[in-house]
Amino acid sequence: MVELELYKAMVRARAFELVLAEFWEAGAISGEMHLGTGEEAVAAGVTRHLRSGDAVSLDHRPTPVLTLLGVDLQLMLAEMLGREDGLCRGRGGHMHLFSKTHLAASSGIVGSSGPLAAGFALTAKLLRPGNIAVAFFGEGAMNQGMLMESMNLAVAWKLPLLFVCKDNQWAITTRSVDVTAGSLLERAAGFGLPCQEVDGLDVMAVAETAGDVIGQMRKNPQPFFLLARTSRLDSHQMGDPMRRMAQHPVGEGGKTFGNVTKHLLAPRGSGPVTRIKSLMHLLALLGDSRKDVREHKTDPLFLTRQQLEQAGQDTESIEQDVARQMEQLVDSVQVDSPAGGAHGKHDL
Amino acid sequence: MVELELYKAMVRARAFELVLAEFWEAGAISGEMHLGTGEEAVAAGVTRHLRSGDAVSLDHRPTPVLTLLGVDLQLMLAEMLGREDGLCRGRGGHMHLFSKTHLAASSGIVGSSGPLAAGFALTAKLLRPGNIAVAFFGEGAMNQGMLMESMNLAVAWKLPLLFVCKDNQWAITTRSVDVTAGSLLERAAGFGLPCQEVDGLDVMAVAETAGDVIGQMRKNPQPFFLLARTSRLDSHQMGDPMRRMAQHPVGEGGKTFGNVTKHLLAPRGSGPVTRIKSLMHLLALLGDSRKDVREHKTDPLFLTRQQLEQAGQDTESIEQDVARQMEQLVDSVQVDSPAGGAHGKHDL
Amino acid sequence: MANMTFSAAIDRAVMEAMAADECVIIMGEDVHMLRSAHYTRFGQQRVFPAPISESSFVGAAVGAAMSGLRPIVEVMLVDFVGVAMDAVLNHMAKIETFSGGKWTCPLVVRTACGGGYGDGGQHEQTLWGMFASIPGLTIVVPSNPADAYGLMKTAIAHDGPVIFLEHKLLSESWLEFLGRLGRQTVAFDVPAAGAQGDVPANMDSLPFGQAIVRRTGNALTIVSLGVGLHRALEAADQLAEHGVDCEVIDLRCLQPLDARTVIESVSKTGRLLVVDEDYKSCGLSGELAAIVLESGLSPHYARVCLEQTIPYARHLEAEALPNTQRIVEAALRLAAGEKQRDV
Amino acid sequence: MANMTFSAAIDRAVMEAMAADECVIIMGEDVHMLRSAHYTRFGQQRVFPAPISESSFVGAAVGAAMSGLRPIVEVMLVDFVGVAMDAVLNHMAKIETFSGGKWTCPLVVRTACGGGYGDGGQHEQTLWGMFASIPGLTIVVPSNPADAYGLMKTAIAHDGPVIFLEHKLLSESWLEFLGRLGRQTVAFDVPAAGAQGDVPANMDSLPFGQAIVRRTGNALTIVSLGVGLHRALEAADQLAEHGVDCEVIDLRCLQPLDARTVIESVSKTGRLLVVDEDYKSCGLSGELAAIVLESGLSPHYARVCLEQTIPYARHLEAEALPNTQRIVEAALRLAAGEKQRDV
Ligand SMILES: Cc1ncc(C[n+]2csc(CCOP(=O)(O)OP(=O)(O)O)c2C)c(N)n1
Ligand SMILES: Cc1ncc(C[n+]2csc(CCOP(=O)(O)OP(=O)(O)O)c2C)c(N)n1
Ligand SMILES: [Mg+2]
Ligand SMILES: [Mg+2]
Repeated sequence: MVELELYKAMVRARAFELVLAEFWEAGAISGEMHLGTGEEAVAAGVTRHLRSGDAVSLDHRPTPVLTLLGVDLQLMLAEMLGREDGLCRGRGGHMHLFSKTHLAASSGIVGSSGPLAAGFALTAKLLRPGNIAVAFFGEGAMNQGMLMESMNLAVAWKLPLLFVCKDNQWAITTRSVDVTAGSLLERAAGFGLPCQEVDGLDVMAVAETAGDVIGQMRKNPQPFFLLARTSRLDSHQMGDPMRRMAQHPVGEGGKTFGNVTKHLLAPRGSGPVTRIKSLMHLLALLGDSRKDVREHKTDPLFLTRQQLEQAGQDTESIEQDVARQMEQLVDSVQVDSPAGGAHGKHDL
Repeated sequence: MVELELYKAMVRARAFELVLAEFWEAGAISGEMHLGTGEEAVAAGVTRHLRSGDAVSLDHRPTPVLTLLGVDLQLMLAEMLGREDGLCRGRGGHMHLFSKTHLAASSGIVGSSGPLAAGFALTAKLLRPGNIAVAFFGEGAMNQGMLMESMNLAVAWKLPLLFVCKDNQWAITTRSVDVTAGSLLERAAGFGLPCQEVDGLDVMAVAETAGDVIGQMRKNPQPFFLLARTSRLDSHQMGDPMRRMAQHPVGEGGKTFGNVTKHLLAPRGSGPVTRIKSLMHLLALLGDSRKDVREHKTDPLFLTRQQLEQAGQDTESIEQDVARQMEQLVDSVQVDSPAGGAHGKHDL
Repeated sequence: MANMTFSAAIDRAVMEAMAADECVIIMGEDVHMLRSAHYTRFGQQRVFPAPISESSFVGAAVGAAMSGLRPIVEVMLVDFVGVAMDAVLNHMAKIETFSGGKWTCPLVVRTACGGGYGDGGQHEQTLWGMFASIPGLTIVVPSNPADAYGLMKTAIAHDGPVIFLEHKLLSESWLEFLGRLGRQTVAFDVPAAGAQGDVPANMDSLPFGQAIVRRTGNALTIVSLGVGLHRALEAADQLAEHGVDCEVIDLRCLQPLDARTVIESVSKTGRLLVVDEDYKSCGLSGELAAIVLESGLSPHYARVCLEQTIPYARHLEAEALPNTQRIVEAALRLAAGEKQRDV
Repeated sequence: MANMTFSAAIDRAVMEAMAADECVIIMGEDVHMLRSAHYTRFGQQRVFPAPISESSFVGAAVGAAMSGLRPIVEVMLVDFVGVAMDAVLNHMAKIETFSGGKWTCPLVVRTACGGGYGDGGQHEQTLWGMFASIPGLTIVVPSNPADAYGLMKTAIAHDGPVIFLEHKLLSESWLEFLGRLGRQTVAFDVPAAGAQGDVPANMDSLPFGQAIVRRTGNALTIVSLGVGLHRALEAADQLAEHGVDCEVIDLRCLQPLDARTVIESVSKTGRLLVVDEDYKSCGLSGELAAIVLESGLSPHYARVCLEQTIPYARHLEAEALPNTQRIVEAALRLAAGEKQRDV
């Protein structure tokens, strides 16, 4: 029955992301919105093994993990609507969701979840033996010095810190492999970190590995590096040009390339080979960006549902159940004014 | 005859360090003085293969490399005396020696030689193909994020950058191995850096490896990581407590431990086992710190001289020759007032 | 004369400089897309997409500048300079002094700053006061396309390090990328005259350290820059209706700072109101107070600044940032005080 | 009452806090040696020698503080905070606001600052103005052992982030370790009353944000802190001989800043001279100008600050740092101006 529970967790996380997307589209949530769609299996697989006293540090896609840790969805939504009754009284917003009760903190500075979790893990080790800390971050963050430093620190200080690298292969519009040398596993191993790779689209695989690893860490405090392939189903952020391009290849694609083609033939500059190479690179990136969104095989929910259905499990009732909860959540929230409109009252 | 040349280079570098030590002791040079004694073989072995247009970035022990690059010793000495006619008009001082002519820069911020050399290497690649850049740094700097980042950057951008890690095993009073996880070679390799370890006390070994590597880099721009064991013959800095302790174990040792033993028995604190452990750790460090200074086998000059003498070479004339040069250098400089005294005129 | 957006004006200055001098290069995260036009034209030998490693690539820009290139290094948002502060504070700013004036570091740090689109306190800072406190840096904060163009030209040609701050509310491309993102459902209080405008065809570079009087008046001097300048101009219109005739100065540079223009104006009006989107404490607003006092003036003085970590909620954010209403109120209070005490 | 050195006073405050509360820990490079007494007594579970990884261990201190510990994180010299600025600027300072006031970050960044021993421009900065510009931080700069003791006690007990700056010229242990290093051949201009002094036996913590009048006078107010305070007192003695009767205020904290004490004094003397070892531009000296102007005063004003990257040569360094002569000259010029214009 564990599978179904995990699936339910994933459906719930996804549903909340989609609620956010809706409010964001409506203009009721401001600023950048980095959805965690595509990361649900990692979030569910890891959080399932966390317990009270464990701490997590999160990056700019904090919501799936927070949802699955049990942070009140209404509080989170209210926060993103900028309301006084929000999780952080409207002060933090989407990238800065904090729940002291859950020992969970997020940050929009790439790589900063590493040092923060090192501190969490130090406290666990000193004050709450048996507890651990988890740092979630993307593969792009693996190039941020403070994160690398914290890997060294965690090994040197024997901290019960689980590093979870969500490798969706992208950092905004950059293919991470183009700017990341060596392999991530070898890099982590180079710090003396015990490592394991896991299919981050397969929730059972994540849950199993995380369970083993976390179990060991509770007994014998030491860090671990988990590399989980994930996908970025909604591009870097809601409404970013690559997402729009994926949704409307002709319109957005044309717009993006108006600027570029104009300069393809401009006098003074590199030779034609170099220019064509640049153009091909850009075209390839835009083409690639459409893959994740279009292909079901990169969606952890789709994959898990398939597995469960093949095993004769009923996934539909779970989906319906969660859908109802989300409707209630949405209904319970009145948005007086979109984020971009008049800055009027924001009551429940 | 190459060996003798290299030996001469080392003797020259050492002699200049000792001149600095003398002026520093006399109070004519202010602030911290990190001698490069023990690093001469690395400096000589690498610089022998550098040519005009190559650039080097240095850490807080910049002088051996600068000496061997041919930076005018009188200018350097005048700089450290804080004189207007110094290399940097008295503005930089010992940790900030800059020679644009030699494309050589130093810095007192641990790890910063990595990014700087990455920039040097980028220029070499774009404007001066065939030239390279070298970053010198200690093993302690390997834990500084910006240095690690620059290793990734150098591989990702295919920069002709030679990373030279001078592993003297110490960072001030810390045994680097105590705070450094994994192995340095594996860490560098984790960034996809081709690596090699070399005995940094053996100048011929350094020169040979550096020659091979640099030759390749000139043809095919890409970075390389060279790990060279060195020693720290004069402790972290001139006159630091561990150096004094090494020179006068009883007096300084007693002083250092007055404070400690008082608190060994203080009420409230950790249990006796922990306390004893701390004490033993401190004692071990102080003991260790004496080794480098006392044992000839950690001195690259001694080792090289031995090798050459066994091969029937005449090293004595080199030493005498350099000694004479240094005497002249010292004689040509008048110190009107020590650094700590009246801040009067500082003319030649 | 061409009419263009603020961001297009900067991009054009960069484009022209790259065409004129092959030592000018761009480095930074996602620059292949963010500067896709430059990337297409100049290719991978001139435009370097970087890993998320600000401390090393900003540091590398210093080395590149010292050895012969003229890098424009992009740090997406100025808030992220936190991770690269060492390169700014201890390296680029100090090379010239450390080398006894013998070695310079001609680079531009191009970075987006400022709030007003609901992105929260870690992404909307300006931090120009922090940079301006460091000797050895030039700090540029343009408020319209022509200035942005001219000052970027000067910045690239300058033989020292320049921090070039591009306010997101003026920069159509950044605002679109971080705030609107294709939505029609959000609105931002964008100063039209700052976001779009004419750039004279014969315009070349604009010297550093020249403030400009954007509006003349006798009752009160408002000094500002960036988006604050436009808020101040809007406030001045309202204040005119209240019979308060404001002079409004656009600083354009924090370092070097054009003290003379400020002093001349304040010696005329006897009242100084600083409008600064940066933090209030130990920043530009205080520096201007010191400058007028040092010059022997003793104006009535007030400031409208950012006094807290920027809250996420848009209504709180709007109150926290210097807005027209706060400026009008502060100006009215100032104007109500007796005229200048003595000069 | 005990007579002790500045550094011993701080160490004692830390020692007492560690004995009283096992959540108080120390982390930083070489702390096993630098704090060998604490290390021996409390061991490796409380004193954590760190790798040279400031950005991660300062960041870790934030996490540790948020989850229940009370870390004292040591950054050897404040200059090195450059590499850890993100943790300071974007994390420790903002957690409380971001969490809507629900989560605090009780930590102390202990760091040595200041010049006067010939170590050059990358190792002698103070940077307190830079920190004071960031909302959410408390900034402490004691000038003598008793204050250092009392303020460190308060800092450790405080529920937010505190930057505790220990001036090297006052701190015997740092000065010995970085400047003298066993030599008898160098001399430093150490303010005796700051480097050594009595700490009352019954003294506990000293509240933040309370400046103190160190010397009363009617002609001119000098505001300073740290070593500058002692230079100012010395200058005041000389100025008395010139018939200029100075009031000298020791700020002790930059944030919160005791505006009232400053204003009260300046409203009496009509003249304000700021002596600040930090950079002149956009820093404390300007902030004080703004504060007096905001309060409606219009004093004669001058400042003696650091105006450049600190040069290495000791005679140039001595001129660059605020020294007694510069203070006396500035004060005499101020005093020669007419008395306060109006209040
Ligand atoms: C220090 C810093 N630099 C740059 C950014 C801008 N930025 C935000 S998200 C992002 C990409 C992060 O990539 P990754 O870590 O792989 O996470 P993903 O977005 O793919 O989940 C960047 C560059 C930032 N927030 N912080
Ligand atoms: C960023 C930074 N942190 C700390 C220091 C203080 N510091 C100066 S040298 C040093 C040790 C460096 O060790 P290593 O890199 O091994 O070089 P070594 O001194 O052994 O040659 C430290 C910690 C510094 N200068 N810069
Ligand atoms: Mg990614
Ligand atoms: Mg070392």
